[in-house]
Amino acid sequence: EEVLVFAAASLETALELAAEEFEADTGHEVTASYAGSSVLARQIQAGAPADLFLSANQEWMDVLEAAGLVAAETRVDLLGNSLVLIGRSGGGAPVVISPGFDLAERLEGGALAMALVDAVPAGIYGKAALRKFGLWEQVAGSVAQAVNVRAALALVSSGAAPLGIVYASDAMADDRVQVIARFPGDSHAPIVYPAAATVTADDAALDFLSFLQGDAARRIFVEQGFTLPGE
Amino acid sequence: MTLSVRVSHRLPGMDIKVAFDAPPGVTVLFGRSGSGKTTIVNAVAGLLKPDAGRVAVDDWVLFDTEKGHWLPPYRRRLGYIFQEGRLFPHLTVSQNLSYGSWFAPRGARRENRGKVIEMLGIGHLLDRRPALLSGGEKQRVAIGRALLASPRLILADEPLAALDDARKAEILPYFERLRDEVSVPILYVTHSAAEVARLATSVVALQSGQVERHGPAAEVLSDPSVAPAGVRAVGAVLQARVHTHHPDGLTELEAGGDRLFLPRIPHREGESVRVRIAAQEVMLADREPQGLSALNVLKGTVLAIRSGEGPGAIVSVQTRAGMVLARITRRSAEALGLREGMECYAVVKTVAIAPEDIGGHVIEGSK
Amino acid sequence: MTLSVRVSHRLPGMDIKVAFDAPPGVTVLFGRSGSGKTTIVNAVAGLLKPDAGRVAVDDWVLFDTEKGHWLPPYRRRLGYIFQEGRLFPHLTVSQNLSYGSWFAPRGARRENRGKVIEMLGIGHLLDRRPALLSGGEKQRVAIGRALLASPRLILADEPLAALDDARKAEILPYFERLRDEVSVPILYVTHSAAEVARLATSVVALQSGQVERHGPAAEVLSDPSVAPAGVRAVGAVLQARVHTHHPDGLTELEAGGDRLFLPRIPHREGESVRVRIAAQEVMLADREPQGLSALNVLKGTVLAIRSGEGPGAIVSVQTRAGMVLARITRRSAEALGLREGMECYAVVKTVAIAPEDIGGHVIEGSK
Amino acid sequence: MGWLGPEEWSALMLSLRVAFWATLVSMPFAVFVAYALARWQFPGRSVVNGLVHLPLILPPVVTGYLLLLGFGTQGPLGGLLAKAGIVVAFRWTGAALAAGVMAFPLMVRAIRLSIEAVDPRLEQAGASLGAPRVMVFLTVTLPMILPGLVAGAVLAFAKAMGEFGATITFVSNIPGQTQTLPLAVHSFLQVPGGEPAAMRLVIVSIGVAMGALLLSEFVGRRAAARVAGT
Amino acid sequence: MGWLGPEEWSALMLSLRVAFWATLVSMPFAVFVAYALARWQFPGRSVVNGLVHLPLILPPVVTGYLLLLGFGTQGPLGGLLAKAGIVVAFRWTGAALAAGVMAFPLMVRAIRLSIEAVDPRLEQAGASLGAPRVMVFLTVTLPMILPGLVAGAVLAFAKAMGEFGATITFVSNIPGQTQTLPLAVHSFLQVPGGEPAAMRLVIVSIGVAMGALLLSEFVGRRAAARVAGT
Ligand SMILES: Nc1ncnc2c1ncn2[C@@H]1O[C@H](COP(=O)(O)OP(=O)(O)OP(=O)(O)O)[C@@H](O)[C@H]1O
Ligand SMILES: Nc1ncnc2c1ncn2[C@@H]1O[C@H](COP(=O)(O)OP(=O)(O)OP(=O)(O)O)[C@@H](O)[C@H]1O
Ligand SMILES: [Mg+2]
Ligand SMILES: [Mg+2]
Repeated sequence: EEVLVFAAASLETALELAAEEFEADTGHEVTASYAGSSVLARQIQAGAPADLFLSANQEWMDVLEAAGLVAAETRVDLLGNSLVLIGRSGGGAPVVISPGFDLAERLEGGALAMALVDAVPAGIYGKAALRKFGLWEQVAGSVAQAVNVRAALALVSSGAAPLGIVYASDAMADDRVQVIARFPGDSHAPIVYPAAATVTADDAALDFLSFLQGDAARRIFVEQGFTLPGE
Repeated sequence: MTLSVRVSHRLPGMDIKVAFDAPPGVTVLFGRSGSGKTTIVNAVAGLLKPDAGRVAVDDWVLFDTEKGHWLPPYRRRLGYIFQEGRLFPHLTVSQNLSYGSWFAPRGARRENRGKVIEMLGIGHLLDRRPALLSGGEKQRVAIGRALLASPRLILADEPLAALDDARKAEILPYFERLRDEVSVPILYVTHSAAEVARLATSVVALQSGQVERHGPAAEVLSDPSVAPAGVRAVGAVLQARVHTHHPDGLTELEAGGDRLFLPRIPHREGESVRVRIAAQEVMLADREPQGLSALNVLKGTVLAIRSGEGPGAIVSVQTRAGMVLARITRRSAEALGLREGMECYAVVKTVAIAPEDIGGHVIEGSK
Repeated sequence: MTLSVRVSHRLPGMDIKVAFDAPPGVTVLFGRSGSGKTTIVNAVAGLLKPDAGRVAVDDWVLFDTEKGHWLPPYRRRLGYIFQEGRLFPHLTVSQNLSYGSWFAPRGARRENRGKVIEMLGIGHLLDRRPALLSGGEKQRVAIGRALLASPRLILADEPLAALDDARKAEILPYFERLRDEVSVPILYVTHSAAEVARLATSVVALQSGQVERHGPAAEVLSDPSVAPAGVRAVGAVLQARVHTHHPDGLTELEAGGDRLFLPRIPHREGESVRVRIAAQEVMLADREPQGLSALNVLKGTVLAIRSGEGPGAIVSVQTRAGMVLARITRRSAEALGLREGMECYAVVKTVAIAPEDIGGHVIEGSK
Repeated sequence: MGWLGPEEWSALMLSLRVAFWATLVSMPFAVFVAYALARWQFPGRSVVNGLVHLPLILPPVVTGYLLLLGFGTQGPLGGLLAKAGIVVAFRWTGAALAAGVMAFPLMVRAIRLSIEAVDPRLEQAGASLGAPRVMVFLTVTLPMILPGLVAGAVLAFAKAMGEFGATITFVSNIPGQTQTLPLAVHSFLQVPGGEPAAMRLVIVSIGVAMGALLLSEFVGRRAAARVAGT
Repeated sequence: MGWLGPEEWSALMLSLRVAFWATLVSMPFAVFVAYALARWQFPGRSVVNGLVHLPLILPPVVTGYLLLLGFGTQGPLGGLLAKAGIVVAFRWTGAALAAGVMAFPLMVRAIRLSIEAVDPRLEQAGASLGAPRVMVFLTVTLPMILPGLVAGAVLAFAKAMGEFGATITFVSNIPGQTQTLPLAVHSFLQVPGGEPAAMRLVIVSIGVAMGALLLSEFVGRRAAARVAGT
């Protein structure tokens, strides 16, 4: 049977690996459509034939749940992530972020790459974290907001921006960048990827959802730099 | 088939207001550049919607603004030869020629395509596109396109302007045939005196958008005060019969018992022909001329002497062959003491009668 | 200024290969539709790069394929009157007229704009765009545009084809003036016998891309075997002086002691004029004619009798006024017993000399 | 095909199908609209003109979103089409619809420019020879605007091959169903180390589009040469 | 302006500025390229033609990425421009560059179609009257292609007003600097409940673009009417 998953774009690598294993185990076929959470959520609202929805933030899942489009009882917080400050590889020593940290100086007039700070989860978290340390006002004018976190990563890895704030999972995937600092988990709202089956999902989809919560899948997610909720 | 035209139209800089009824045959629109000829033709074709007017061929009304009647151009069954060619650039000559026949009703009379192509001398151009044609070739194709559209009304706007005399002489008989045999009404614009003289059944002389003079060709053409094609167009038409083709290249005609010699014409012996004798080619003498190179001397009596403002006078002479017009100076008229009823001789040079002045058929009002 | 043209060019369907040297003045290209006239003019203008050839005005070489020399069109200082107008549709008439002067060198001779506009009768059209002009109006503007470009070489491709006779008669003198006073070389394409006769210094008769006959106008025009403009163009030119303007509308000329009467011409008394007498308008008599309406009778002796293939013959008669040509039938020539050296009378109708056959000035080879 | 993986291959085929149908189906509408805008005066002309240009002005995401609202399974137009047996939501047909809508203004503009360049006097000549309006259009106008039609088609095809924003918003990014080349490229770019694969697809799209372009140049030139007579 | 917040207002002004300059600056290049493609035969013609169309074919993100590589602070062309005092990375100038590049093929196509429709015999007439090639272009060709130029400009302007993918990839979304209307719209659409705000901006862009369109229609019609003579 076929399972159609609507998943946030940043989950693609990990989800593909997990899906492969699930397909090998069960013989079901998993097809995934990756796009921004907002796009996917709207499509589900418009009647998309998705079985599972993996969102990069809680809000869109809330919207769908409120609309009765996903089965509330299937909703789980599947994954977590952490935020890191990155620079080009070989670019200087790691630091610890603290309220006194001179981020602006570190930018040397360049841009700080982030995902859209008012729209995309990674950007929203990043902005909150910078606020927490009192750094936001320092750099607000030099933040280059990319369309999503991958694009922010690309800005750094291509050298267009000296520094960027991305998920740890993204930083791990690109060896042209290195982690300069980690933002403590309490500097922003918890980063959670909720998952749920839609009301039209069949058993195979539910199987896949449980598979994603199983050990095999968890191993893959951790390898890809995600954290597990509650950890 | 009477063509009745009534058009008034306001153009920036000029008002067109004409009304005329033309008898069957060729109606020549005549007038100086910018006098409104093309505008009137366009109104008849339906390419221009005049402010007011009515155009009809007998009781087939093309439009009548008063009654709100307007036949779209494609239903007027036209053969419009445009002043500027307007060939379809993306079609070959052959396709251009066929274009009208694609839309002609099944039963429509069709011209013989081969003959038209031969007459126009465009057989070797059939596969070319118009962009590769010379100016005159384009014009000939445009003529062919209109003739082959099975038209019920032919509009020809200076169709022969870009052609050499020889070519004109080949094409003119075709228009004559359409006029005489097929009786398609033809509205014809030209500046050429020879064409007017040869083709026109009636002439409409325009001036600044108004009809200046209108009437049967013979009448308008013999009126020196109008002389729309210039005084050179004044002339009379004789009805004659081919008598003998002489071995020295002359053709002898017989007209009312008189003999006329012409450079050889293509008509068969016994066939009847129209001969136009331009008034300015005719001399008058008060006695029979002796030792003169002119072979055609017609005896007659002076019918009328009309003089305009210039130094010339038109003398009509009744001969056995028919009425002949002579344009001479008033001074000569006085010197010869010409007066009505006087006997005189009309002298016409043989070679002064050009081949394009010979038509093959009778037209109304031509005698 | 001698215009020397050598062009060979291969067109699909036809090879053009011409070579001629034309003396100063107007060189008329003559030939049937499709004979290659426009192609040659385009090569001279530089709009067509011929396969091989050389064109020069005296030692100013426009192009020479052998030497690899090619002057781009814009440096040829042309006044090209195109067969199809080619007015700039986005410019007003006035701007069209000025166009050439924007690029003319500072020191260039300029035509008087006002005069040209007046001659062409386009003063009331200056603010219009070409799309709103009639066919003849367009052509007149095109003429004006070329004349006002301060050209060193005028190319005119049937410039008067769409115009009425009256308008033609107004424009022709302008070309004459350019030829005689300003001595701009003019390459002129026309089908009109009258224009050839009036303007041509030399004539190049083309047939299927080849030069059929080439020489001084008087010579080519009096050769019945070529008669490029049709035999009607054959004629002789007399040099005369205006003697008296008579109150009855006639003008009396004096030529070598003989008198000629013409319908009034605009020239002043005492001024010298050229009069072309078409051969076909001339009759011959073996004795002095009596009681004939013709006012012009010139006594002379037969110089030569040439006959072509047709029924006609051209007789040259030496009179006191100059040589006169007469086209009569061979039959008449025999009837009159004409032979070289014989005394005879040339009879010319007064009204047969048309105003457009009178030019104001002397040209070389015209006598 | 060795160089392209099966998914990439299917994305390519899908893109070709989408672009082809998007171009083909929108062409007659584009011709009609272009003709109307070029030659007719009617009330609401400006509105039509504006509507046609809308997909160009709007961010593609918005266009996609509007399409989703209108043509989704819940959308009013989607319902209509579904009744006619055409389901566009989350199907390749929807991708074609999105691509067609996005390419429409380009096509209309090109065709309209060409129509405006046709000398109405030639159309008059056609009418004078007995051709009714439709036939004049088919025998005179249409052949003469062929270069513009080809230009419009190739613009549309290229645009359809490259369309991303409206497509992903409207029909999502479902491999084998709606994942066209640009969407696949996008997906690869989301994956760390996906750049080489993305580049491969980019090269493929460039290749296809260049092929279409060359072909269109050829056809367009021939058509133009026919009219120019050379 | 009460209806729009200060940020939205600044996004609007920025968009106008970006679209205006993108159109204005790319116009001469577009005219040149269009003329070359329409009238000259030269080796590499197809390559140039292909390059021009590239932004249409490539997913905008890819175009943006290529711009980033070429014109970024580290990019070779970016370095060159920087020496000339023009910094495009993360500046509104970069947004204009992206919009200009994306709109370029549309402009070139429109202009090229118009140039191809100009009768070369009129250009010949100009040359015969003594106008050198450049002057023939300026006095004959250019005035005659005015409708096409206007059409191209309005297409480009509309495209520039709507450009999103390449812009955000190249210059990111910096409020007041590079946050054009479409980027703002996009941001609003990302968050639940952002639709009304997004819709407000969409309406503003439509309004602006329609204004430009109407103006261009007017100018284009006048230009065409001049040539048609009515
Ligand atoms: N570009 C071309 N390609 C092929 N044939 C051509 C081309 N241009 C002209 N021709 C042919 O060459 C011949 C000469 O053309 P040209 O225009 O010089 O004739 P023309 O003497 O000016 O005739 P007209 O008096 O009809 O204008 C014609 O038969 C024409 O069909
Ligand atoms: N659309 C128009 N708007 C304004 N004036 C026009 C328009 N069309 C023609 N005219 C003018 O009306 C007059 C008559 O034009 P028309 O074309 O009927 O002349 P014509 O008699 O055919 O002249 P020609 O012998 O030169 O072709 C001209 O002065 C012309 O300038
Ligand atoms: Mg006219
Ligand atoms: Mg010619």
